[in-house]
Amino acid sequence: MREQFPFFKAHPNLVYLDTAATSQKPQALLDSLQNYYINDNANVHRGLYKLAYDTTEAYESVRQQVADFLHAQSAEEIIFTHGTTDSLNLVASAFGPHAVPTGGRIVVSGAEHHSNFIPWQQLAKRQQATFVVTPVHSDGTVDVPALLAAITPGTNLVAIAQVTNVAGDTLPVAKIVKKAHDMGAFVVVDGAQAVAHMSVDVQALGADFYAFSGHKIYGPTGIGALYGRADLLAKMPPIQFGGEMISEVRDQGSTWADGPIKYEAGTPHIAGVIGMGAALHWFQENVDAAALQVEHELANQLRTALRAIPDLTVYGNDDSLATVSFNLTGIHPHDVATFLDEQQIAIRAGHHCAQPLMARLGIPATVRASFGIYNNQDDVTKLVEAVQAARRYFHGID
Amino acid sequence: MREQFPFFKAHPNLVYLDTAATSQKPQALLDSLQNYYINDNANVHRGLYKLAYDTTEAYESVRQQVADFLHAQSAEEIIFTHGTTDSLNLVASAFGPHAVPTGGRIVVSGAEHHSNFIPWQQLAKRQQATFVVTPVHSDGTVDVPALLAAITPGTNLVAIAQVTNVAGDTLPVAKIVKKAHDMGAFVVVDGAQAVAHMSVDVQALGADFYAFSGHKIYGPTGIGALYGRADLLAKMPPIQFGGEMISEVRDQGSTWADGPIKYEAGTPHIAGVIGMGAALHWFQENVDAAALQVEHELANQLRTALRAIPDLTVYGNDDSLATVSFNLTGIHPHDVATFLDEQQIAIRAGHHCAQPLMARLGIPATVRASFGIYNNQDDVTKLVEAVQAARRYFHGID
Amino acid sequence: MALTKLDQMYRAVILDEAQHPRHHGVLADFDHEITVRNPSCGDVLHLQISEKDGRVNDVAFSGNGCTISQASASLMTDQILDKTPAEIEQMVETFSDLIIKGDVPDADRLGDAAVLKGVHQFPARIKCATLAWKAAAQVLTEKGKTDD
Amino acid sequence: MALTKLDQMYRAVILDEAQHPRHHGVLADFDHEITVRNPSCGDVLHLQISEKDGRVNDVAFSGNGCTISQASASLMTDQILDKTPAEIEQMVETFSDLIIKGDVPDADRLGDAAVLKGVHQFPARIKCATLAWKAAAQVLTEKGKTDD
Ligand SMILES: Cc1ncc(COP(=O)(O)O)c(C=O)c1O
Ligand SMILES: Cc1ncc(COP(=O)(O)O)c(C=O)c1O
Repeated sequence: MREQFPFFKAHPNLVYLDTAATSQKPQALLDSLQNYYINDNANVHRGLYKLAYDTTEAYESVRQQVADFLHAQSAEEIIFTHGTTDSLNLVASAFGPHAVPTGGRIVVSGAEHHSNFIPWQQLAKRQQATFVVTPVHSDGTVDVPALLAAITPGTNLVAIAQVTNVAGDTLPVAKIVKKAHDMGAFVVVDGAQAVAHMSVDVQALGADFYAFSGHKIYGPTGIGALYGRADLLAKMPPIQFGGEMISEVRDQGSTWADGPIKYEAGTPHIAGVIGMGAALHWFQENVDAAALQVEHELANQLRTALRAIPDLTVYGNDDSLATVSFNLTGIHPHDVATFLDEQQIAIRAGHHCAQPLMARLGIPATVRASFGIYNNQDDVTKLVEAVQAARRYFHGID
Repeated sequence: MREQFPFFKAHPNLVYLDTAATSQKPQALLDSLQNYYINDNANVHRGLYKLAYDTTEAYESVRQQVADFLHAQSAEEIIFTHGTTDSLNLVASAFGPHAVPTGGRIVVSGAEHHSNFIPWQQLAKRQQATFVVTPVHSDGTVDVPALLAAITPGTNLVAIAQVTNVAGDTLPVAKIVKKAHDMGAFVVVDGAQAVAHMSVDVQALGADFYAFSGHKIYGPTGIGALYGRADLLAKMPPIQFGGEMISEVRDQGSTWADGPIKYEAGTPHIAGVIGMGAALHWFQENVDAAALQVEHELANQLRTALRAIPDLTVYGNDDSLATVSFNLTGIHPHDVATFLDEQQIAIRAGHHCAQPLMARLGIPATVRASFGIYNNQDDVTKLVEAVQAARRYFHGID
Repeated sequence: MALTKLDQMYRAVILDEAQHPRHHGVLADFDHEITVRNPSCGDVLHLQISEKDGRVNDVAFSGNGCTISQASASLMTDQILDKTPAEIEQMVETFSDLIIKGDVPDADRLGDAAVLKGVHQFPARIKCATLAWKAAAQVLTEKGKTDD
Repeated sequence: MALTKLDQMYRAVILDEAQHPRHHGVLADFDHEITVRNPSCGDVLHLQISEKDGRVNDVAFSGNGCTISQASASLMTDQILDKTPAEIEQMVETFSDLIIKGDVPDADRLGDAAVLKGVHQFPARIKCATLAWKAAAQVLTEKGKTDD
């Protein structure tokens, strides 16, 4: 697996444990990008010449591919965006005011990433809606019963991650959706940390909207997707204007194209779409359930080993997927990160764009190690040893 | 020059005359993208480890590079966007309501691309403002005196292309800005068709905002920039939320980061930024005023040769830059495009996202040939011959 | 110059059809009306149909478009005369298939319109050829819905 | 393990300074107050300064941050006592230079705080080291402006 990633040839001694921030890229993606720019580069949706036509076909075929990947009903339900953040903001801006009336109610978990938190907070502000942030457990995982209880009659919208980005816990989305739908609320699911680590079926989940980023699933930067149920997209006005998203433009008024391109104003990130298609194809060919299970077990091994270290708090639990957060008592996560970096271990330290969660846990930051499909036993061993060394170093134990 | 573009090795017989839609890419860009993904791939603005830090530095250094390229006062005035359309929509959404009060007045030329037209039309609608679309000449160029005359006291915002995308004419931006500023109006300049064909100095122009796309200046797709005068950006709220654009996130309210990252919610298109930097660097090293002059002369040669063909209307004039639009009487542009495509000439036929201009000219579409730095005499000759052949073919002259 | 493919699409009859389209204009009286667009190229087609005893008894189109879309509209309007909506729906499917594949067993159902099959070698032009046909199917089944 | 670079940054005195910071807390009475953040990592620093006869006569900081930012705040607060705002501004510039370059001619102006120069080998940590100093310069020159 690892040998398919040229990054690791360039960095043979690096222990990369920051896949939750961004994944490394398989050769298949690099080849696809080169091939696009060398052989197929043309603008889409406008050209009558063959090159432009073929590129448009390739571009649109990725829409079908993403639909299949998420088990959507049709390609018409897939909007290309610039990433999860862009997807979630699109829903908040375009669908939000439709879903949440003045004085309405929005519920989010206390473990959401800023990208699935602030758009709803700001929507609530605009709509003078109640913004409910639900409790978390002391290990940073979402308190699911409390979340379900918060979804009361009168709730209009629920925004949750399928997998959270600090504790790595997986939310029971189908159950949450059921409750929300029973109460008449829409559910927006942030799949940024899910798609690379589990198989996703938006119809089985019942999600109304589902967002993810290409760069976190071995794809290129600057691209992502939004799934939206067809009947809901039909109600959603565009929020960016220009280029091919139109039907007719008159001086004093315009009408919009049908379908997802209504939301894709301007020249899209064509190489990004093609590249995301190549990455998803690579992923589906190379990463099966067994491989994901190995990844999950590495994370669990790490959690177990870390728990054996004195004065160390591990967030998440053994159902958590590929993300492991922890803290050494009395040692600031930044200092740990620098120490590990000196030993060629790339991990993240900080609030992980989850300040509401940090506030709930009463901590400023955590150290976070996250796994990708290229990590191995050796990476776990090196990290554990280095964490032990960091503890000795900063506590002056020698 | 041409040999620096692998696209032309892959397509040795193709006459590519659609650079106004998107440019082909120099080897330097391809190398930069590969290098990024193989050696430097890490998320920006968050990582304490060296790889992430270095990538952040590289990312931010492109901001300075773009500032220098546009002759902005500082890197703080450069926002990375997904392209011209995204840049213009950002201004319309975030600055528009500040600039244009209820009942205000917005002026655009009649030759604007949809991306610099609909955002203002929709803003006018939201603000119940008067939306003035100014006249064009019969050759599709902007009637500058009429535009200047439309900028009356009470005008709040003027949106114009520096170079238009159908007739290729260059607007006297500095003069328009002076009039607009005298009347108390802000000026937003669409530089999509300008940056690759002339040198741009936003301070000399006096532009309040200036937008362009990377993919039209030999750079990657999915990336662009917006210049905004520092004092105006300071007044502009963010419109997308999440990730690193924050200062502090509390449950019921958030504060924003200072500077351009306030508008760059989510993981940015890092490879795109790095790639755009490489493309601009390549451009500045390889394309001097003389090379641009040659490009301009090719366009003029084409205009001259086309004017000699009977029943053929050429839009634009000899001051127009690298874009040449024309129509053969009685032959639909799409048919011309297909005919030319069969002879391996890639040109565009359509409304070029300029329906308001098409309406003014009373035509549904034009044929458009546009030049890049890799075109040559031979391309002009082949196109002229093929246009003559198309005329004979469709008019049944043999 | 590889004009063979071109010639297969732009048969003389097609060029002629586009230049002298049948049923071009507007009806004083009609039961169905629709305006459709090909947004990527700006083509507009306005179609009116009048029905009598469950069959199309008059039809007219206007708007603007390329040779292919005009010829196709002209041929389509001629072929749907005296047909029932159900028959027309089937014809539209057959036509779509023909234009995509270049050959279908039941092409003769399309009469003269089958001459457009050369379009299949120009995938970028398929939408031009099918615009009028899809409009007819839409307006006859969805009863006058327009896209505006 | 290449801990030499690390050791140069995390000198015993720095670890100790961070663990037992001076002037940590709040003042009952103060002339200037500021809260600054390092948004990329969530560090927060709250700084209060009291002035007398044009010189800093008391100072306190609170908030949270890493070893480097805490040690730096502690050393800074100690060094600016009895200095004028103009002197402090110069010190902040010198400190910034030192942390970026690792060495500057006038480093002795910084007293004990010069011990932080090892940070220059860790560019990702420069912001941690300079946070408190920039806050001091800002609050003393911009008279109490906060970032919220
Ligand atoms: C004048 C002009 N403005 C705006 C645009 C939109 O640029 P983009 O599609 O890269 O957002 C274009 C190109 O399509 C253009 O030519
Ligand atoms: C749970 C979660 N949601 C949203 C995001 C935002 O994704 P992006 O930065 O790709 O827009 C991230 C990653 O940063 C994430 O982990």
